[in-house]
Amino acid sequence: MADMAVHPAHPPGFKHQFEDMEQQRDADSLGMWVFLVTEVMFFGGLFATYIIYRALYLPAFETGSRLLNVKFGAVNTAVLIGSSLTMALAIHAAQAGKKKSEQVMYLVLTMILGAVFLFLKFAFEWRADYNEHLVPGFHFIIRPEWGAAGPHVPMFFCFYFFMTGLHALHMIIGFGILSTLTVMAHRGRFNSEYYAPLEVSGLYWHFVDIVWIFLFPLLYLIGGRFAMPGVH
Amino acid sequence: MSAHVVAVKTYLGIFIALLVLTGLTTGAAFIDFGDLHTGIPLLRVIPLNTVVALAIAVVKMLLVILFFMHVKYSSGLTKIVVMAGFLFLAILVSFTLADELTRGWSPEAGAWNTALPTILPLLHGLF
Amino acid sequence: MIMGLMQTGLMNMAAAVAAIPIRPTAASSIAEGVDHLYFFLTAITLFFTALIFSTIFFFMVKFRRRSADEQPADTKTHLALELSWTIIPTLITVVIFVWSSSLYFENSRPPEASTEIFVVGKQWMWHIQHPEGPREINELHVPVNAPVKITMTSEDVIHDFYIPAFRVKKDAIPGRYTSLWFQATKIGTYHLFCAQYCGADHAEMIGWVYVMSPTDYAAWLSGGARNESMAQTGERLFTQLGCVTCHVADNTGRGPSLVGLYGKQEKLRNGDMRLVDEALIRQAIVTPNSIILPNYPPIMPTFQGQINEEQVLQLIAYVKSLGTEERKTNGK
Amino acid sequence: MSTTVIPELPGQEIPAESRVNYLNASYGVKSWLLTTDHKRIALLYLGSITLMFFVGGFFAVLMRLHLIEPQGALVAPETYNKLFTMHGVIMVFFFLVPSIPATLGNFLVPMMIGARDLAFPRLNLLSWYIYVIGACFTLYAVISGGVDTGWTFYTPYSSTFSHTSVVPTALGVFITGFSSILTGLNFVVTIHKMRAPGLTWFRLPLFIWAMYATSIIFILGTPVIAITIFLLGLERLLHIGIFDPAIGGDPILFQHMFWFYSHPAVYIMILPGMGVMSELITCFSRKRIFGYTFVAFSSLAIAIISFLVWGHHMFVTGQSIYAGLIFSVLSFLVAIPSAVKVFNWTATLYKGSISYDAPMLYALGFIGLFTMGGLTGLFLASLATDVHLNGTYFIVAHFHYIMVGGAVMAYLGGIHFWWPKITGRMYPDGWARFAALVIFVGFNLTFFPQFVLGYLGMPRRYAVYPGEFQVLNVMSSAGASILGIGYLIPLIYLLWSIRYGPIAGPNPWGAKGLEWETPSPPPTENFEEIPLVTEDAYNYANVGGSRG
Repeated sequence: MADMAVHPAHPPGFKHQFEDMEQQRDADSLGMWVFLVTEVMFFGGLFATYIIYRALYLPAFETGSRLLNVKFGAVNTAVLIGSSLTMALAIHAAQAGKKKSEQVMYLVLTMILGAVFLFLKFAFEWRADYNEHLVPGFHFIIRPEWGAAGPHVPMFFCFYFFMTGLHALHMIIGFGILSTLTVMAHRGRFNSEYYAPLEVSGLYWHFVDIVWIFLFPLLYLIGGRFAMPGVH
Repeated sequence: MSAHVVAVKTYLGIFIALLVLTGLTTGAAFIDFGDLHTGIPLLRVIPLNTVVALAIAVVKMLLVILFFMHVKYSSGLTKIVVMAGFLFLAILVSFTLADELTRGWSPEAGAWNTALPTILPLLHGLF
Repeated sequence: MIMGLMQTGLMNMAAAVAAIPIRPTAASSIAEGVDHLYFFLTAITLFFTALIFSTIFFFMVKFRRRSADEQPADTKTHLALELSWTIIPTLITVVIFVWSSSLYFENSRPPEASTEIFVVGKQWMWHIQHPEGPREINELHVPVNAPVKITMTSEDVIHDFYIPAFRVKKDAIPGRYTSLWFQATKIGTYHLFCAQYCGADHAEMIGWVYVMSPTDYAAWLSGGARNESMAQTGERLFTQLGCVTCHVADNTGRGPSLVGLYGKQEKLRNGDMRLVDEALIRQAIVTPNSIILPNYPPIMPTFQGQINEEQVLQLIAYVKSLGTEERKTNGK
Repeated sequence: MSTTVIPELPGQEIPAESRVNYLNASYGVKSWLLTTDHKRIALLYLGSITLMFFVGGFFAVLMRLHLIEPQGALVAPETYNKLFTMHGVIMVFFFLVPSIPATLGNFLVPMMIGARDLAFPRLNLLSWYIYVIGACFTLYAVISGGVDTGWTFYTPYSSTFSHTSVVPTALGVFITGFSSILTGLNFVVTIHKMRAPGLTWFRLPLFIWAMYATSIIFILGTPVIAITIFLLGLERLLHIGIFDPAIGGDPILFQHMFWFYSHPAVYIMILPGMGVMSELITCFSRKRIFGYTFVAFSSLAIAIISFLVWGHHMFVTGQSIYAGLIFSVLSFLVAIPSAVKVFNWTATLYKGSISYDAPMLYALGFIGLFTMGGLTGLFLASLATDVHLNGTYFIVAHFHYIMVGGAVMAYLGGIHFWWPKITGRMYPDGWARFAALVIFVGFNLTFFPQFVLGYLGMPRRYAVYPGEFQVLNVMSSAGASILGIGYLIPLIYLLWSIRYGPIAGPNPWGAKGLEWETPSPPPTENFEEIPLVTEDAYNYANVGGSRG
């Protein structure tokens, strides 16, 4: 671009509309935070709906909740927290001026942990739900043992699939971002002066983690699990 | 503004704390804490299991936000932006609930039946 | 000739303009009160609009630019002025709020002795049932000078029951009961509108409200093909649907007896206290298992889809008639 | 390409064609469709929203023609229902919401704060593409038979009962929401991080404060409408029962979620207009704004309080009196900052040097109409009168006074004010003043009778109506035809001026503000050198300014 030529002295990654790297980094970081606020409101709208329907149909939501596999939920929580840690370490590696191989390693680890999460989610949990006829719209079967709560259990599963699905979609978008970052890190683009893309993507990845931190108790835990015969 | 570099030790500490909290919250789900009975309308029965689970989730969130996301070391502006998000979410949820949960309450029957008639005549007295 | 045509045209127009009504008929006990508030608000609107318009106009003329290089003096800040035009409007809105809220509070409390009429909105008509039995469509007959409480719901989408002359309006919402009340003060015929957009023939979902003298109303109620009362229809349904096999009056059935239940506070199995009102009875019929009583097994089947909203109202009328026998004899 | 700017000699006008500016810096379709220049993106938006405005306006004209006769003069009721729905959807989501922010805001925010561009130019371009995709879905819905739910999409009618193209329309609205979010995000970051040296918050033009407040609403409100519309679409496609009472859903919840965004959205439409007002009033009275801090903070107050009042749309839905009281008192509260602004603008005129240029006429029209629109809002915040007026033509009149009398007047005023900056050309001032007058008269004739109609009890969205309402409806329709012509006049002379208008200098109005210190049209980089700001906004008393 012609306008880039005006500031030939600036480091790579610098965009012409800014005065200096610091202003650019500040703007990138603030931009991501503002975006995360919109994400809070986006997921928040869904959470608000969930809260209201849970209050309306408590027995159905508790029944549904107890049908989820808490082991997968807990393991996945740990996996996702682990991926947050590796993400933070990847940024740290760039900040502290470590070798690019270390940055790449942590980024790849982050992606692997994210993949484990999605693998457990899709290949085990969702498939089991499908086999047990718990996916609304796909031969959902209301079981007699749910009794009174039965008719509204599908609504719980609607929320379950929306919320975890939307979360998974965010993770998949995260993969796209992480792969780009890995390539950039491999090319040695990041150093202790310039690591804003890493930092900003890290914020996003941690946010996705936080969403799960709330989804886990809301969906898996607060359904009166203690009252279940034959605990998982 | 040169960004604050958090020590790897801190990251590892937070990670372990988060894992412990995950274990705690999972375990707590299998213990019956019972209900808290309050006399307050709208909040007559508070299931303590829900309170515990959400409280732990909030602590975990704070750890992630403050340390992994560096908000502890960030500018006031970032802190305000983060808080604004949660404040407006709280407005959405609380005002919606304020209507949804009081819908059945008519002026001649309802939990606030005793409180409001004492307030309104006072206001009315202004005229 | 053209001039003549224009003249008649203008005169017609003037006549038409003069014939424009500016105030709807006020035919209920609350209409005057609402109108007074409306006039007050109109006065405030006119006052401030006139104030702003005339001030601007005055400034525009007085301080118009006289030469291209005119240089007015710098603006001075004026804290007292700022505070006064923040505080004075605030006080005015407080006055309006208190006035309108107390009016609303009074208007939303139906008198004890109200006659109840039940309304079901359905694309695109109003089904109206009187407890005494008569049913009508898009017509509502009510006595003058007697409080009437309308309880309504909808069979499909959200409708809105609106009688402009009475200054009352309320949404009819599927799955919920809402209510409004009025006391007509003038014998006459008034518009009944649907004020919430409800589909293709929304604009045709209109009807008439006939306010009649008590004697005419009594004659209307008893006239024509004499129907059974809502409670009687409800009782018939109660037997037809088999409710009677479990809900036995002497409490020996598999379900609770419904005698004397209406208006009582019932404790549910989860400890909640619930008032047995129209909404709760409807809930019990439509989603029975959402309200389980401590001493009864949750075996009642749902009747959702088997009976329509009007029939639900008839069943409710029957249950009410079981519970309020003594009050009814006292009251009427 | 060279970015050298030919130095301007004092007192000598250089023809726009001979100087490199953002319009002639590069040519060809690609140079526009792939541009990241905020000024060009503003023009892309200007073109798209003007198209949408006339599409929406066309539906409005058809509606008013139809209502000349009580039994309906033109179309079947089903078609009428589609007309008002498509008018509402297009005007609200595709014209009013992006109107000032995406055109004037995009053009002016970087220039007013002395920046070369917005913080994220590529996101800015993306936001325009998202808008266009959303608009395409909605226009597809229009062509494929239309949609008849009303712009409010109330459930369960929209989710279960309507047989029209609800999903494409909803998808269009959903997608367009993200363009608003990106615009808001860009503005917030730009205003926070990219102000020129010396340009402190309290030296900012009030237009920037208004844009900032608007962006807050974009960011906090739009995601909620997005998820709501998303759920509506899912409900419609899969019948999962979230909003359908027949399967246990709660139709009222949709209204909560909808108005959580859509009430603040009203302020998305009017706040930018208020910002434009502060610029016009000061310039054409050559005065510093009266009570800068009050006007600035009232924008923020409006943005925040606007999120607390949505329940006043639901007073007659069976809301308890307790919730009603809370929403009512907060609704009154939001009226105060608006009143403060009107008083301050009026006071700014005092002892000024007032000229009657066309933008000023629009501005004065705005103040008058907005005052009426705002005050009639009190009728609807007040519980007892709202019961009678809710759902009638009174509502229609009220929000058109705000959105058309307010937002569109301000938009036109702003377009006329900055037109010479945007194009480098002047339009014929006489025609512009004439158009302002026609619009003012036409507007009042259209919408004033509707206040009366509403009080008389005529419900809105009626394809046919009782005969006694005819005279007022005919008056309103007559006004609408005048209004329609009024909107066509500026379209014609503004387009004419692009080619034939006299060359405008860098600052034809003698206005203050950084945007007037660069040539018209501005160069791609806006400023040859980032300016250093040493004075407050609207320092008209300082003859000549501190910087020549």
